[in-house]
Amino acid sequence: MKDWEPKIVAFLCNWCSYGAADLAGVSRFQYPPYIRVIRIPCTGRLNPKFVLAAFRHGADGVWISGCHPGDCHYLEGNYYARRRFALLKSLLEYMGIEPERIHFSWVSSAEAGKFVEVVSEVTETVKKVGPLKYFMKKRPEVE
Amino acid sequence: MKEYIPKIREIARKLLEEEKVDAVLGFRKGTIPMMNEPFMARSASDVDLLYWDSNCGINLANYLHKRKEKIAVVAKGCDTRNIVNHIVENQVKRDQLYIIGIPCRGMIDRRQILAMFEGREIEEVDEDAENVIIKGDGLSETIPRVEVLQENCSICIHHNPVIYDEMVDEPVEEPDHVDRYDDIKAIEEMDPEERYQYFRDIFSPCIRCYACRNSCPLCYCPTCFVDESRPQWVGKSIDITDVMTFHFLRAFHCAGRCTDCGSCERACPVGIPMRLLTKKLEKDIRELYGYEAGMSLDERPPLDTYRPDDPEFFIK
Amino acid sequence: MSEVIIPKDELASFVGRLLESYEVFAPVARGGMYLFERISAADEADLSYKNTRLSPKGAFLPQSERMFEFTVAPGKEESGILKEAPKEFRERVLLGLRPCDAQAFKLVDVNFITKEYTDPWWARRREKAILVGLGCNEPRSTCFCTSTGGGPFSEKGLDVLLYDLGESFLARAVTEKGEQIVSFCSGKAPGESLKSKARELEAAARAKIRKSLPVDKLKEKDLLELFNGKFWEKIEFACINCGTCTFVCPTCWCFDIQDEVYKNDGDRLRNWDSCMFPIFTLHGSGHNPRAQKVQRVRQRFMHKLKYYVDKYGNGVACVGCGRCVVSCPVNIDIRRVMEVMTAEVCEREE
Amino acid sequence: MENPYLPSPVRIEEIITETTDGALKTFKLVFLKPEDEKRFRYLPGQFAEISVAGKGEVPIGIATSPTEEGFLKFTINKVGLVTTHLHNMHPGEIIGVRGPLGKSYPWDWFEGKNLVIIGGGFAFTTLRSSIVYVLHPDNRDRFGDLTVIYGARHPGLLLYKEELAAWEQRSDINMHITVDATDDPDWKYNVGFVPTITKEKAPSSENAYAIVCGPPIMIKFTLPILTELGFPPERVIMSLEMRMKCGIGMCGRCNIGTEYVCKDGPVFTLAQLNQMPNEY
Repeated sequence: MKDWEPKIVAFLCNWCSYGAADLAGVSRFQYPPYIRVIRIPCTGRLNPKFVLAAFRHGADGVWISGCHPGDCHYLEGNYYARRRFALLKSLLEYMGIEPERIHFSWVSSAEAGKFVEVVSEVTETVKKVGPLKYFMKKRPEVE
Repeated sequence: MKEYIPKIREIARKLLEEEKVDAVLGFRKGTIPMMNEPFMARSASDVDLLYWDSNCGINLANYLHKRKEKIAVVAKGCDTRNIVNHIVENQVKRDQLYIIGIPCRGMIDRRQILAMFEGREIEEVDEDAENVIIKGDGLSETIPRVEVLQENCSICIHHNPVIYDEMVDEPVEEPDHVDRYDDIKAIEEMDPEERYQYFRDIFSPCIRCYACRNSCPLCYCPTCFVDESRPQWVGKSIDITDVMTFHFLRAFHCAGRCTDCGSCERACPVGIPMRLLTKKLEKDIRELYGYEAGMSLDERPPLDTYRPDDPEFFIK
Repeated sequence: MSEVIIPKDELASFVGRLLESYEVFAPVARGGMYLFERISAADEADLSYKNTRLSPKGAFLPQSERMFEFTVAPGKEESGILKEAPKEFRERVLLGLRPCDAQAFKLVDVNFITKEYTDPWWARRREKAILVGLGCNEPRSTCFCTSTGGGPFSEKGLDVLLYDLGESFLARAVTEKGEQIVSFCSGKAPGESLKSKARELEAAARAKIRKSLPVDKLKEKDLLELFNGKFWEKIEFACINCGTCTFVCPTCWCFDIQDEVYKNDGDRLRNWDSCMFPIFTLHGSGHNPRAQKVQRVRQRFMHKLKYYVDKYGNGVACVGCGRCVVSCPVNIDIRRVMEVMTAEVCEREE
Repeated sequence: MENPYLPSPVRIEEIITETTDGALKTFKLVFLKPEDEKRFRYLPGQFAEISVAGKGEVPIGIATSPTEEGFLKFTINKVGLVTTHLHNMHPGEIIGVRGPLGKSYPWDWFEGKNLVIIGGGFAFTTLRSSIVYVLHPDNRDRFGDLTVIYGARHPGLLLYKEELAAWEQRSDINMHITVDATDDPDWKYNVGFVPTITKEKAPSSENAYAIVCGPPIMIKFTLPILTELGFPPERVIMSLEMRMKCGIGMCGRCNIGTEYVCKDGPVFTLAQLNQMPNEY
């Protein structure tokens, strides 16, 4: 387990958090290199299937980030998303996914600093809980 | 609840004879004990086949979406809540329907009764207001109906239709204090590992027949996510990850819409209590957004709306 | 063929001896129902059951089965080449299955073992299997095996037939393979009184099956007339198009083939499939020859009760076990469908 | 025990983009094992399952003729998961072929008879196989006149363009190429729907069989014309498509009534189809 590095799938909204990642890069900020970014048009586009698919393919953690409430490029996409996320997180945890594996944040395109902070926090938490145990697709136990 | 039958037939006959509706959706008596078959009476001559008792647990709202004709539907409390869902989700129009409201006293848990008498052949199950009478090969047992109700019915708080055109009888009394979430709270107390193992055990008998999905009035997507191939969200084998992913996503699709009618559990051929997932979502939604599914035609479903000050304690 | 008596208190040791030489499948109580499963200890088998919720077909056609395996690792020579998944096919005893289910295996054989092709997995398991049936003293109210060419003590497809005589079982070998099993019993041959008791049980059981369906008439019916019958709309109305009837059925054999990849390795699996599912016949183009629910319901019943009858001249592909009758969530009853299909006047669609 | 589900490994030798819309590509495949090639004995009209590890299988008509040795060709429309993946593959990669499957056109019935082959769109693959087969010197004398009517929506969608042009030049085949419409001033062949051209060219039904393959709409309008021309349903041969998995009559999905399209078909006479439920 010593050499284990976490795999974290980050779904970032095109208009805010993806911009923040960009700015963090341009600003040459350092942050842990374990996230795989998937750009989505809006957090409202995030279908719960995507999160299940990430775990299915072996992600140890999932992080979803978008614009602050009120700042959505599409006016209210993140408001809708927020309700979905609350339930998604709750049901995932209810079925046995550790709370440390699923993260949400609002990071605007100007908040490169917050972006780095959240990446670091997410990485630390996922590292602490270790490799994904369930909901990863493996060879089925069939005849 | 058999005493409702004459009234149901009377209303149905009148509606069909006066051509107020094209058909009456209800149940006809089943061919085996504790089962009835959803049935569409299309003419006055069909009316005497309409039947009602405590074995009408299949949700008739499931037969309404995308119908064109004018239909009268015999509906208990939960059915009417699903009809409300349908109307809100534009699956059927209110003015297409004539709702014959049933003040419901709960459905009998067929599975429980079969298990109680496992090994002995039940040939007939009758009922009166208080009891269920089970008869069979050398068998005659009377059980108070409250002891053999479906679990969802025993914690039901909306026995009476929330929307109707005509009631077959006076409303029944709704219970005062019901804790709907005992079982959910117990699971919430477990640690993640225990919870996973708990659900793994629950879902491992699943044979992927999709009876839970198909008996659910909420499931009407033209293509279900399980049938999508590019990308494929869930495998088709009985691998436990696939089975649990299916049940997770199925339940999530019902979030904010499920009325806990119990059709899914009733339909499951292997007795999986999948309501443990939908009820958890129901509990969360009640706590977070103060919403109950299918209660009003004027409210948007909770995932189709928002408040600027919705809880966001979990967001960094 | 030889007959022996197995006293019930010696059953466990008999099963124990079987376990030493064979893989043993038997009815097992699982959370309020019985399933036919592989057992590892003698006391798991429970022969007091009525019938299993799912048929024992999984012993030969598992719900999910690995057919082939492969690697998709780039650059490897064997990448992309399928290899048969290694499997051991040991002799297996199916203990205590109902005669209807044994008959079902014979009906399914004609699909998997044909003159052109042989399904290797079905055939290998079938070849190595010994079927020890348990006659039904108490047929259920949903049973109608006597209408479909079987009976509560039918020996069709069995190697051994057990009679439950109360204190003991009478085991009768039906085939050479069955003799082999009977030789595992240390018991003695039955006397005349037990033999006649067995005969009485058999007659009593037959008398208990009240439903008699005119299944033979299906042969003479015109296929297209049935296909175009107007009654399908009434039959299909309640159907919710789940796969329950097909999955619990002992003679439903349809399957799907699916590839799965786990990082660089993959499997080609086959899974039970159902003619009830729209995707079952959906073309890549989007065209679907059985897009409507009524077409799918018709397919299921026509396949069992007419197509199979005409194609193989082997009777109906139904053994009267009643599982679909019991498990259908909306009470679509194949017995009622049989009655409609065999009615004298067949309403046709205009 | 031979495993009828096991695909034989083949190498993609060449990929030819057939149509201007890029949706149809022909894959030239070579068996990795000579014994697999030897075992693969087929006749025009049969199909095979093309297998891509990790994606699945698709049933595709064999476009080559058994007279062309050393390789197989399949022309594949980009439609779903497997075919899209195939379209993104490159020569040198390994896939699988399982077959030959199904029944061929009834070549023994055709002996000494005239043949009228009518095809539309990308359903021309097994017809190409048939034409090459008939035109081969070993076979040409076994059959009478060969008439081919082949159409596509526009010239860019015609398959096997070079071969079509070559056949046009030959005297032992009556070739009628057509397109529904074109704005190409250099277009030398017919313009019009396949049924119209069939009517116009009026191939004789005398001592003849017709093989018809194409989209449903073409079939619908061509069949009455064949009847007019005097082809009895017993001498109209058709090839059907169905969703398939096993290809060997076991998985249960491709039946029309009692017949499995994969094993009892895909080739049926119109007379047979008239006796089958209308469910395809």
